[in-house]
Amino acid sequence: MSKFKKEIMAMILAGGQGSRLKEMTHKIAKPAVPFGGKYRIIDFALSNCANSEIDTVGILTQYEPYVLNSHIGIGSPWDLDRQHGGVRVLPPYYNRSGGRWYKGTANAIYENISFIDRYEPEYILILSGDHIYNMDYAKMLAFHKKKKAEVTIAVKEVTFEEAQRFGILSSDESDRIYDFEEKPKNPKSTMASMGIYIFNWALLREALIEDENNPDSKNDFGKNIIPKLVNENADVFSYEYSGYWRDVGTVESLWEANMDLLNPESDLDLFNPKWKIYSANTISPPQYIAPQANVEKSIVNDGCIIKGSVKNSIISTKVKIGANSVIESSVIMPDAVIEDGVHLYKTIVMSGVVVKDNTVVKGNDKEVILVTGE
Amino acid sequence: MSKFKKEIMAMILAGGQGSRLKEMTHKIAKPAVPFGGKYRIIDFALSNCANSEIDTVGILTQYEPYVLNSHIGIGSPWDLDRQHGGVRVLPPYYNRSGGRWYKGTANAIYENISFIDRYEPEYILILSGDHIYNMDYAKMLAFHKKKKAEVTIAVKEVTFEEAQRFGILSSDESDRIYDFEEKPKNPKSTMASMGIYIFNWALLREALIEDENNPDSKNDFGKNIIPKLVNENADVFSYEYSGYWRDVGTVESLWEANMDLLNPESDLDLFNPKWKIYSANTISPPQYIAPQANVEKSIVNDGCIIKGSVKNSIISTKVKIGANSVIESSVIMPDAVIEDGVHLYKTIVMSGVVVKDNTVVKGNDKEVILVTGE
Amino acid sequence: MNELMGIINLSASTEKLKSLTEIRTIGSIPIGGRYRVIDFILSNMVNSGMSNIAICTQGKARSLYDHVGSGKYWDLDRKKDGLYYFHPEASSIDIVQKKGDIEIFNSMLGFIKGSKQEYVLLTRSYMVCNVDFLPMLEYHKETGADITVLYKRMNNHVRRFIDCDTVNIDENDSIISIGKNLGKKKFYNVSLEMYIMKRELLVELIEESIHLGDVDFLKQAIFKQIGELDIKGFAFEGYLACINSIQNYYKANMDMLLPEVQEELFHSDALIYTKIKDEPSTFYADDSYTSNALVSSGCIIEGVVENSVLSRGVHVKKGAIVRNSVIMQNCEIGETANINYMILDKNVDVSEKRVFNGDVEHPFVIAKNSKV
Amino acid sequence: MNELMGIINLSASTEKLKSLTEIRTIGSIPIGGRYRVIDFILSNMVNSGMSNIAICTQGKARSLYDHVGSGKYWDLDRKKDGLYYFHPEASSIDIVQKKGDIEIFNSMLGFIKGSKQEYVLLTRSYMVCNVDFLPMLEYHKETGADITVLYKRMNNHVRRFIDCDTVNIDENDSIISIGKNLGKKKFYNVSLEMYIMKRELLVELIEESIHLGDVDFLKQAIFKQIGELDIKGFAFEGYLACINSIQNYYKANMDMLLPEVQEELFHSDALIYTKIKDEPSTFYADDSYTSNALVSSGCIIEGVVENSVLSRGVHVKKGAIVRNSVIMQNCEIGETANINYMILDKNVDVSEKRVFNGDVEHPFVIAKNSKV
Repeated sequence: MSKFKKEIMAMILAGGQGSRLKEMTHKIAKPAVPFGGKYRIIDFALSNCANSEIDTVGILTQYEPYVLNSHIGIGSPWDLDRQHGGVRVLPPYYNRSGGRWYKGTANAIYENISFIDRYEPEYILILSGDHIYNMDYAKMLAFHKKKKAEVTIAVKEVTFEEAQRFGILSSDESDRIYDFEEKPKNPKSTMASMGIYIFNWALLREALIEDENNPDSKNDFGKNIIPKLVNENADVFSYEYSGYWRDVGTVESLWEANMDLLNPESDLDLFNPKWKIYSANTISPPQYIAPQANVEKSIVNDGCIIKGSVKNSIISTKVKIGANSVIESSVIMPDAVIEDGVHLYKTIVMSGVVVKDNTVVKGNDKEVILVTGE
Repeated sequence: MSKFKKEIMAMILAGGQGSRLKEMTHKIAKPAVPFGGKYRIIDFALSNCANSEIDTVGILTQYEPYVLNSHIGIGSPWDLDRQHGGVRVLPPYYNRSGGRWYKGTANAIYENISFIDRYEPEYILILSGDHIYNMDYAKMLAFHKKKKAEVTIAVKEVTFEEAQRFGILSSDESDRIYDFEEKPKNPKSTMASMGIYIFNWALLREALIEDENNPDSKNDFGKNIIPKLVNENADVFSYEYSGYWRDVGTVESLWEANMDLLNPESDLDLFNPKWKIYSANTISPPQYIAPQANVEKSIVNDGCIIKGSVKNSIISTKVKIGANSVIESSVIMPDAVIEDGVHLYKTIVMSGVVVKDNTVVKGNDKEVILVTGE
Repeated sequence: MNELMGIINLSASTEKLKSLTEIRTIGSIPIGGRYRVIDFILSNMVNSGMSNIAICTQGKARSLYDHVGSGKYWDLDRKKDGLYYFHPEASSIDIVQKKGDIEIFNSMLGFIKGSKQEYVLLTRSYMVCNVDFLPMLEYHKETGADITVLYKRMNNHVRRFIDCDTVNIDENDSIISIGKNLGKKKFYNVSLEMYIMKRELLVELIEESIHLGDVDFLKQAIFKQIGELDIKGFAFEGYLACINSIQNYYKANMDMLLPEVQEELFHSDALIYTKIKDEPSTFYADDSYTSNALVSSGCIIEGVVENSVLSRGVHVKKGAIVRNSVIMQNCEIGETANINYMILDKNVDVSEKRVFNGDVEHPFVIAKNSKV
Repeated sequence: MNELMGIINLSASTEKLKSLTEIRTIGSIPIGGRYRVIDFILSNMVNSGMSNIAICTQGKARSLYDHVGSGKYWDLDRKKDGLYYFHPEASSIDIVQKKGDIEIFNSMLGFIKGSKQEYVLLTRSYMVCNVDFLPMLEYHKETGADITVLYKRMNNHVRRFIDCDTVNIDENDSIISIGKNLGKKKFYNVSLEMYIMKRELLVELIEESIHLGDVDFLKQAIFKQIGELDIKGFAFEGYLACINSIQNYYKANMDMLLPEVQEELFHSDALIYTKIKDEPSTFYADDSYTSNALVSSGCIIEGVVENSVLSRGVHVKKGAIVRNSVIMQNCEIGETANINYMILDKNVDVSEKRVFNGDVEHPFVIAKNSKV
């Protein structure tokens, strides 16, 4: 067996800005947004790959890739610093016909066909870099093989209201998909595509080339590639996933997903030693809880110094919380400094922000307040 | 001392196509062109950094970066797979104001100011990724400090004819530069800039921002930044370098530089154990010289199987040379296969090309023939 | 600063640390929550720009290899220079204690001679501090001394550095004699057992000792040179602990609860590196109470934790109380158990309702993997 | 294929290899120019998709650690699984030869039990071949055997595998008995000493052996099971050499000059990995002559090289003649020296005009670092 040939490899789409996350994505791409105290969003897709024993991963970047690049580095946190395969960041580039930005999700893969071909994969796993979930892709691949599918789409049951935001598909009792609609006004079902696809590479390769030659195409998986394959009666199957999965597209949903970590009923379990979520580790000492501090129902990380009161909150790496400050139902991102006498309720404090003495910021039932320090 | 602060870091300009190298750079950038049997051109700049104990290097790519990216990988060949610093490839990217290709050499650095700032360097070394030379940048830095210079430019004596192709500068007896002309018709001196600069970062940072705001600028070091600083009477010094240095811009000069490796009189010494040139190593067995082979005055590499006659030639990694073939004064790039009864004289055979049985290709005094396999 | 190479000598008497060193070397004792003792000296060297470092191990070195490995967490996993191990080929504590460490140094001679740095820093592993060796090297060069010894002036803590070497220094900072701290003097200069000298001098000292066969320990060879060579002292002003007894080990952990010690050791620019473990965050449950505690990642706190240092993955169950204790990795404190002035080695499982009480001067150690 | 973990057992009698193993284990003997003996079995495992591999070393293991290191050149430098070393804490060849290797396996029990793979492949280090373990594992699963042993049918080369284990197999591929090749039979089945079994069975075999104390070597524990357990043979068809004597070592090197052996070992998709050294290219001077030679990088050939294997950095000076020889790293053959049927260990310096002649059946060895 050649070391260069890989049965399956993954391509992670990480080029989007995520503009509904407001100031959070001015300087970083959405997949690089901090989550859960010590992670960045893309850690979930990467750790899922590592835990599913997929050791060859391409990451397609375009928008403000610097933080993402530094975070991924040589891939060691995910055991992806390999001699063969491993993780490779794939930005847009110039060739003899000029500069080629990625026009859409499908085009991003199209532009990297030669990268993929080098590994001669049987299957290719297309992922999005901005979802929070723990999923064993090896099981999905086993399903794909068992069904002798050409394409397998991971799906999740959503509510009827939510369905309008997703690609919605209908499948028969054998899980074969006969209908696919991107963001339908009147959804025919509530099975939403999670944006996770396994393709037979030979089939996708052909479809990408055809799509690229179609000047009317938006070069997008959800809008073009998948509907076309379904219409052409390719063997497209749905793989139902019932675990935790969240697309944290807005400030509110990012806050909610963080709060899920404090909810023992939630399916999002980061304490499972068999399915660790890996991240680039900072070099920091243990957290110090001072004599006058009070910490309850909260998550706290390395390098923190807590002198105030923390309740129902996520305190990220290297956060300082001053005396007489009260932090409730908030997410404090890495390196933020909360000075003395501050009161925060239902907020997200962005990375590195200094919240001055005696500041009071309170969100409410409808709104989470993003503290940007400006 | 903070691990993040670096006294000096290097930025290697590796975005150029190098179109005078013809078919050789259709699919790869010039710095990725193979050289000397087991290297690529950029190995020289990278190894010089490693040997000069510069451990933080940015590589600016734009044109066909894929092969270059794979070659550099995580930087392990150059001991640059570091937790702090190390090597980082810096492609153009999108930000909120849109996609930003690099407009010129100075603009490429400008776009990465925030990358550089992270290391708080005192000095910044600007290098070109397409020169063949062994140079100790630590000595140049010592000169820069001793002269209390703001900018130091490495220079080399060239002939009057060559001078028209270079940036030519004039300096006084204290090595202070008072005049700089890019590619002058009537050179005032024969001291050519090697395109190797050390800047005080604070000064360069300001100059780059100013240059970016000038709509008439070509955003180029040689055309804009350096002349402006000289005119403004900045402390710009010339550092004379007398060792081997070659800009292999054409097929002929690439061939000549390869031939220099066979010339014991040449200053280009790759056998110096104290100044090794590192490269990404292929996994290949020792070379096999078959009973009927004859190899003289030549360089041969790992993974080769030589059954024919080789004289005055550079045989790169994993090349096969068939029986009764005669290779003279030629450069055979990696993975090429020369079948039986072939006769080559003064040629460069490109990577992976198969030269069929009994082919005869001969260059002459004036011309080196590039064998592309097409 | 590539003028200085480092040699960390781990051979040491572990008599007074026995309950912690039966399964490991001093260098690999867990300390300060997420660290091992050797992390301090290793990080100090790396932060001072040193990149060529040898570790001489002895005895049960397996846990040390597991922890330090190829040195990649200290950026020492390199092609040129990097981290090197030396271990006596036929190893057993008896042999080393009888024959001293000169034999190990002898086996390193080729390595020392082949290194390219002009100076060598010779240290032990058990000193916990955050020190920059650059000023010491500068001082060594300026004074032209043959050997420079790092020391700290003590004018209190009479009993803190018992059994450590002490140096007696004249008004020119020259060392007149080297003794041992028996805990009877209030003012003394404790030696950090960190020596800078020319690499060539070290080679000479080793070769001469082997040739004459008159000393068993390299330290003795150095002491013998007092009067012959110019040996200077260089004062260290920062926080210092020596892990040479259970009491001192316990005190060093408790010191790390002091904000000023934390600031100096952990929050300066010179970071202390350690092996990365990918633990999740620490979770504090509703109704838990934590006060004055250094807590590592991956812990679950459902009970009460006060004045204690917790390593990674410790689980303090509901109603359990942990006070004035050092709890190592993956310990579990059962419901309503009560722990006070204790040191729990790794993977100790304290059953519910159990009560264990040590004393501030005599903290008890519960051995690794015990279920009590 | 993460169903199979690997254990490479390096303890072996080195009596007949003495001049090469005084300073190293069999696994770290240089072979085939740029390789060490252990590269073959390690690469075979990695190429078969195995990622959890233990090496039990014994005796002078330093050169082996230097060569294999963290395993990064085999992509085994990982967080999950990867490469593990086990070394008897008080090591000396005598102890191991007296007490066998069961003790080492006993010290690995925790590791073996904690591994997640269902099957284990147990091997030695001295078999040189390019083998894919996947078909063997498939066969093992299909037949439902308790233990599967890899063997090769020999119908010639009577004396080639002397002292190796032989297996006697019935028509169902079941192993009836295991013996030793004394070099008297023309047809025999040589055992590659590579065993696949369930991980649990290995644990049982070790625990029972320790409990009963009746065998010293794990191999004996396996042999004892013949008749009790279902032990199958699986035939290997490829090239095989066993490095268990100087003669066999020499012959294996000479075999690598055969194009068909090269093709199988080095030019298939399953590459043999080794430590990377960053040598420059090899330079052949004007008037040099090389014929039928395997030459590593970094050599300078100014003289004549025929029917020989050269490691990295060898310098054959003007007028020197090297024939039918194995020359290890950084040797220098002086002007007009003449070498025939010789094995030169690393860094040997042959002065000008010297003549050394071995014999095809008795190649001479010149020891490492000699100047002759």
